Amino acid sequence: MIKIPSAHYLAIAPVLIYFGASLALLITSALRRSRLSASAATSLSVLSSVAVIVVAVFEWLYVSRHGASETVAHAIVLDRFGVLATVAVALGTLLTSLVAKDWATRSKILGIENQILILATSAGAIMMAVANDLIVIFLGLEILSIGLYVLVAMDRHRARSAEAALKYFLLGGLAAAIFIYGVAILYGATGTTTISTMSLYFATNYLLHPGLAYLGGALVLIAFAFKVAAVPFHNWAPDVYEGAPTPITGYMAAIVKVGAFLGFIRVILSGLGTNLDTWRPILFALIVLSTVVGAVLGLAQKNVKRLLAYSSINQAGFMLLGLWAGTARGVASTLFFVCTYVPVIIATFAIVGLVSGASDEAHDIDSYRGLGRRQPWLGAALAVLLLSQLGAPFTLGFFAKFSVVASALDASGTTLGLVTMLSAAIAAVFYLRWTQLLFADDKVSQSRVEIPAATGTVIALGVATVLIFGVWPTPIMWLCQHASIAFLP
Amino acid sequence: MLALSYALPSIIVFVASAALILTGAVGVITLKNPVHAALSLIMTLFGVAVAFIAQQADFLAAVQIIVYAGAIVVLFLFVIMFLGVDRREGVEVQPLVGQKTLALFGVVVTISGVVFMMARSHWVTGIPSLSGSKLANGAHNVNQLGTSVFTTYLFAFEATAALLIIAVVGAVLLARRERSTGEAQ
Amino acid sequence: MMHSSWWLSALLLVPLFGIALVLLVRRRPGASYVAGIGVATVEMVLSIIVAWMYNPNISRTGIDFATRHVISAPLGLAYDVSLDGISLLMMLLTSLTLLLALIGARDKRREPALISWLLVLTTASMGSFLAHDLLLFFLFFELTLVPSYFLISQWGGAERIRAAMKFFVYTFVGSVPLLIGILFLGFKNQHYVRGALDFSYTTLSSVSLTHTASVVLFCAFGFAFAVKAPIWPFHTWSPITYAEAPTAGSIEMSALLAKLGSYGLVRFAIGLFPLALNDMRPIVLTLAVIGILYGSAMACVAADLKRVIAYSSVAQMGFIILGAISGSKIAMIGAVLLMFNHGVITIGFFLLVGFIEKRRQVNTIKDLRGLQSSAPVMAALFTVVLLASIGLPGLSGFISEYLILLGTFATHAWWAVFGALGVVGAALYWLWVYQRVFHGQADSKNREIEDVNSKERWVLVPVVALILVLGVFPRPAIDKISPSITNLIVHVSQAGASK
Amino acid sequence: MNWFASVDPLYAHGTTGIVILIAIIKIVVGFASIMGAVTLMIWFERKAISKMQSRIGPQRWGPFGLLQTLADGIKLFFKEDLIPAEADRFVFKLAPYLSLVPALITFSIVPVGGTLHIAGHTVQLQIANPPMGILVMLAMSGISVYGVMLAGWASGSKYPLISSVRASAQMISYEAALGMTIVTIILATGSLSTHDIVTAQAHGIWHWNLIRLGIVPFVVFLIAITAELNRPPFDVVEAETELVGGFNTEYSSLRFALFYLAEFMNTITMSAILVTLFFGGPAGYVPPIHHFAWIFPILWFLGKTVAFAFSYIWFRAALPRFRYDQLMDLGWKRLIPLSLGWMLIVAGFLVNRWWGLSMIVTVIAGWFVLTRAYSLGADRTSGADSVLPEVGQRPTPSRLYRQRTTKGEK
Amino acid sequence: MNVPAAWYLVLAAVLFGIGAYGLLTRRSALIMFMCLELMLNAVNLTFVTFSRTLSDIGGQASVFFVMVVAAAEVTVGLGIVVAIFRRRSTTSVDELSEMKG
Repeated sequence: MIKIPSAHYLAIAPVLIYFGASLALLITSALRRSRLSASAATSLSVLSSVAVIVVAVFEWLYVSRHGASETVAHAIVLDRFGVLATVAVALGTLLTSLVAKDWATRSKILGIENQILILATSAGAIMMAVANDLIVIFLGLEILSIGLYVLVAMDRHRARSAEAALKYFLLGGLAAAIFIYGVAILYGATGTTTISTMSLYFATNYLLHPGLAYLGGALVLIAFAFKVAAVPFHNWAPDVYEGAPTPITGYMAAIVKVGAFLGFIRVILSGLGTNLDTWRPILFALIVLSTVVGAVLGLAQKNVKRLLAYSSINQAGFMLLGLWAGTARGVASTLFFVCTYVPVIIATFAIVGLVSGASDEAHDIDSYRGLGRRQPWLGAALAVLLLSQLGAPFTLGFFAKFSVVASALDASGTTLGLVTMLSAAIAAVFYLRWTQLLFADDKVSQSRVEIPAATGTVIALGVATVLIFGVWPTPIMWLCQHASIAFLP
Repeated sequence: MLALSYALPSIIVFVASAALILTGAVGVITLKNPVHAALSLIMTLFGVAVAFIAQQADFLAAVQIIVYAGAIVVLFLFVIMFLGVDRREGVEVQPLVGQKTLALFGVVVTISGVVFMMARSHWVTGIPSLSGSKLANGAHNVNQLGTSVFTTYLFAFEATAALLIIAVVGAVLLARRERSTGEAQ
Repeated sequence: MMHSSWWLSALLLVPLFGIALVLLVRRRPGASYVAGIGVATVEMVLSIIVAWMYNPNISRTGIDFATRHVISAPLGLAYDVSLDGISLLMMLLTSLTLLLALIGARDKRREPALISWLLVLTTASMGSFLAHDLLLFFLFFELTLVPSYFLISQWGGAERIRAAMKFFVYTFVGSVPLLIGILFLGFKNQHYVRGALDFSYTTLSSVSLTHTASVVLFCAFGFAFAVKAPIWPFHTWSPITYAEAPTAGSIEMSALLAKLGSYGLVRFAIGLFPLALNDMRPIVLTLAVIGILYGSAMACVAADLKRVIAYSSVAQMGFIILGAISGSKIAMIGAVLLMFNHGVITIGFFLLVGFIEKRRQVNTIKDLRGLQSSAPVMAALFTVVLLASIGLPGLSGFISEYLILLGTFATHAWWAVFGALGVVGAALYWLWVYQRVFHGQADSKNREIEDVNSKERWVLVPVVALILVLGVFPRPAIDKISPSITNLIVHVSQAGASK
Repeated sequence: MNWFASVDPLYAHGTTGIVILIAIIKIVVGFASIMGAVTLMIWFERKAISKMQSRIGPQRWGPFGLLQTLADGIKLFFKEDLIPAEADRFVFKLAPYLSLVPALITFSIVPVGGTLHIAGHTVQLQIANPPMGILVMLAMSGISVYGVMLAGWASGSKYPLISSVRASAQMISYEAALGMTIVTIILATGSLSTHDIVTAQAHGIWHWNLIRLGIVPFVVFLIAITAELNRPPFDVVEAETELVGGFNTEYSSLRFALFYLAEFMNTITMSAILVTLFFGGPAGYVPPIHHFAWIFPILWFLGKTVAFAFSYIWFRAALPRFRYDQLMDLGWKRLIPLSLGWMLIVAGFLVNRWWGLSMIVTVIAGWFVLTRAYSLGADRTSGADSVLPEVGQRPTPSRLYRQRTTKGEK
Repeated sequence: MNVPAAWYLVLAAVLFGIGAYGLLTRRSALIMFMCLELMLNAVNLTFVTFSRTLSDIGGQASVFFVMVVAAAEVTVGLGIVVAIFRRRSTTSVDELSEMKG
């Protein structure tokens, strides 16, 4: 008789809640004669996100009392790192489901499938972050990706949406294949796919011929670079960002970063942590290229979604800094960066979505000319969000950049610190150009941008986060620090 | 000396599977007609199945044929024929701005790197298995595989259910016809 | 007994509350202007009270009003403000600049927003001057960029967007090595004491550095401050920026923000890396002297008044740096005084140019002529400011430049000699400018120019008063400064000795 | 060679010459007998249908017209070989073999009798007994679709192409139900090997999977396998009235003969598989006759297989062809849920009674949910959400009424 | 004695490379999907080979999951292709209806 492994349900509750909510929506909509209203679906999805956050609080308390633990045959790990990732994902989901509701109304996308897919996709992201097994990470990655492919292709009114999805699909598939090949080779090198066992193996064995392990790690790293659109694996990002429906772009930019970064931090620092020095040159190159190329190519963009794509490439380079450092401080700072990036980028894309109108086509930067004159609050909100991404002082973005650069310096990466900060100076140009356009006085007659309640809430939340935690980053930093201290062996 | 120290049947099987795999793979990337490419793909899949059997993974070999050849490639052909992609212009994308030579260079470098690294580590470090049970021969390995899926990989197994649900919902969503007429009423 | 730090917090918070007030009354025309002036007055009064309360001898370091609250230990973020002799004058200058810029350079285009940005800028620069913690300093230091950027890009001249971008990118790039340097110091300290991350000036100034590290860090810090100041050859952003900025912006930037550079140099670059001084001094002195001469030369050929002021500022900043780096106490006191005095003088200049611009819509020298006859009071006021800038004895410019040259001559004679040429240069270009603008035969437009009205006179009264008072009676100011300077000098020499 | 031995006791004493000889004989005999069976099957079908339709059927050649098939074969062999100009020549030529080979391979796993002892070797009366056993059958039924699909596509002609598309969709649709019923059997047996499956049913009729698993898997399997074979009433692939002749319209001569052969070979093979899976294969009463006892299992097997072959013919004669959408409905909406539910119930009872009962409850609940969803979906098929094109849908009066009332509510 | 694992590993690596090359150079989406399948098959082969050398069933179990993923990916990928075609044809239909008046 097979002995079924025991499951600690608290640890997998977030994943279960999201899948459960997704399935519940799916089944309910199939069993009702009339279509389920978008607000009902949104309420459920907001509710489930809130539930996940509540569960995460309990998880945090549980970990504080009992320490980190592995469950379901070591496939899932319950530690603060994962809990924080869960919260970040839940937050992103919450905000996105609100934005997506208004988007669906505006673009006449009927049905509640977007909510169903968003919920399921989030479950995949959480799975990546709490997984302790490379196969589970792979499956989480696929759930995340497949959900996103469909979401990207959702907009039936724009042919570009499906074409972007195709492109995303092909490169995502390539990344997945590279990742799983890396996993296969790591499995060959260590005899396991469980991360903690792998790290134990590396810690207790001296490898005379470490080539296989290096190779596997390198492939995993490349796949990861694909997923977070680090240069030179970034080519898909601008097209996909441009083609995807705007709220989904925001979701993608936020959630993929959380899932990918936090999942891969676990793989690289926890699983392969003992040979960090091997990966450092690769990471170094990725960071330098991503930050510089992202900033420089962003300068030429006229389309704001492409611009934000390059911006996110640049930001991904920053997020990698903490990974490069590989210290507790580095992990904490990357966590901080990733978590704070979620509300900012989703709110930014929420505004972009509003401005682009019902057709979701007006993404030229000139559409923003004088926006801040006509609608000061909206303009100010966008300005704050952009300044935060720029890294202006007393915004959340400053502390995010500061902490990652600090962690790199702490690990004696002065060159990296210099290069990334200089790239931020270059990137500042396009953020500022956009911000300045908001308040340009050229009289371009344009209609007012309607701000629906849900999206307005999201934007307000994003701005409030930026400003409040921009002065007082202590709580988030505290969480990140506690999540990272116990994380590294 | 290298070759003769191994049993002849296993060498024959290897050569056969390699020939199938490589011929098929080259066919996939060179043939113009998608249907021919799909046929080449089937060839590769059979080759891989042969390689599986040669390595005592006969259950997987069967699953390989059932899933890949029996379902996935059929699906390919279905879509090709359904859309008439082979006769009309196909769906074209240019995901990377790389040219052929660049791609070839990259791939060759990567693969030689892979081979080199593997050779450096003497192909496999030969450590005893850390997790799961020892691989038994023959019929028992199906049982073992099942046990492993329901113990070590239980969570992954459950996750595949979710994955498939998402994939199905997504595919239905994508392939569904436009609702323009229905909603206009 | 040290004074409560709430005074300093109030200085930082008042402008922020002012923003809220301004935005509250933004719908009523003119109300935001009144509110802004009210806030500025409160700020000014507060500054004067703080300056009056400041006791230079309360501690060995001359630091008063100090406090430290750690906000986020892992980030090393702390609220740590204090006041000493050097920052005292800067604090006063900040309040004064705000008040005068508001009153004297009124711009009715989107007034609430303009005033709000000015108030943000005030908090930012006030914060930089009061911060005792390097990270906090950096935050405020960087924050000045944002309001400046918006002031230039929204209210500036025709080339405003390019100018704003140039300004932002230059100074942002400049601050990168500063940040890296600060972090490096912080980690050095943390690894040494194995405690929490701490960027407090007191802590970091006790970090023992190798000679090389010291030099490298000095360069990093110096680069940031040199760009901000601006010091030749990092000044290229400044002429276009000063020229394109609206008058209020020009005033803030040249009178105040430029001082952030020299202040940072005196306070941080010198205070933290005394070991590097011996090596770096000749270089910095040379740059300062080149700056003086270059600024003077360029001012001679500059085509419009704002550029003249910009280049003259480059020259004056050269003087400040010369004095600050020379290592003599007298020169350093002179440099700190000159920071304040140059600020006051520049305010005067820009206000006057602003008046001319308001009347004639241009500030190019060739379009102006013979203003003396139509606007005699303006000419008189201009003369006072101009003479102070040249360094005429009895006016504030003289005493500070004299102290600088005196001190520098004692330690580094040759540089002082060449620096002194700058004084001659200043006389040359200012008098030439004066002659071209105010003398001669006025054409029709220039003839009908209106003289300064009573309100504008009142704005210039404090400027002239300060020029005169500090020119003849600088004692109280020097008394407040010198303990802090002495402490700095002692610190530098101790560090050199312990090496 | 340990591995081989665990698969087949024939190799227990190593692979000697005699062992190889036995293996070759098994293959040759198996191949020959199935070819022979096919000729008989064709004759049998024609004759049986004729009888059912009160006709005479073939009678000229040989006794009862037994050689009719041979005569047809000779005729086809000498016919001109046509390849359409638009055809994809290579694939066109390849397709018939893709149809034929899977049928042959599938037959190799069928145990046609018990075990023999020849020259000290234990010989199983089946060509091969691989450990993944029944999966080979699934795999081959997956492959056999290629013959039809590619034939239709390669013809470069319109109706064959439609036939191809239909074939692929149909195969995929029914394979799921097929797989699920096989899983039920595997669950009950605990092994994939066909030999084990048969052995597990050897102890009397009550142990046959037909009875042991309830009738449902058998019914589902029968329907699904008929659909997989493209046999009537599921022969939409070669629906003469709609598609001229379906995938083999453009085929002639020997290639056509190959398709024809493959179809009947498949029928026989699948009958044999059905017998193996549900009717105990060669199991049955064996009279105690020395030295010839081994022949009785074979006879039992043959008898059962012929019965099923006959039932296929019967279907063909008796049932009208399904409409394409009905075919899809049956596959996706009836068979798959049914086989899945049944599999759950069987699995539950295999654990213990309470699990079984709870599974029954679950399945009933699921059934209600699905019914509800289907009835709603039926309304939606013609509307905005429809997945399938509206081909030949004739709304029933009740549905029309429902549509009208729902519209009225709006 | 069976052939060494290295032979199969190299075979898998080459197969992976061919797949990657095809994915990067071919322009037809469907063939690119097929190249993805090639790559995943190479992964499967690697897993099985390692599973044999390590005498560990984990590798074979992983193949299982890779297959599931491959199936899911293909489903969605083909869905996207179909969606693109649908939209293309609808756009042409729209143009036609506009022409009609």
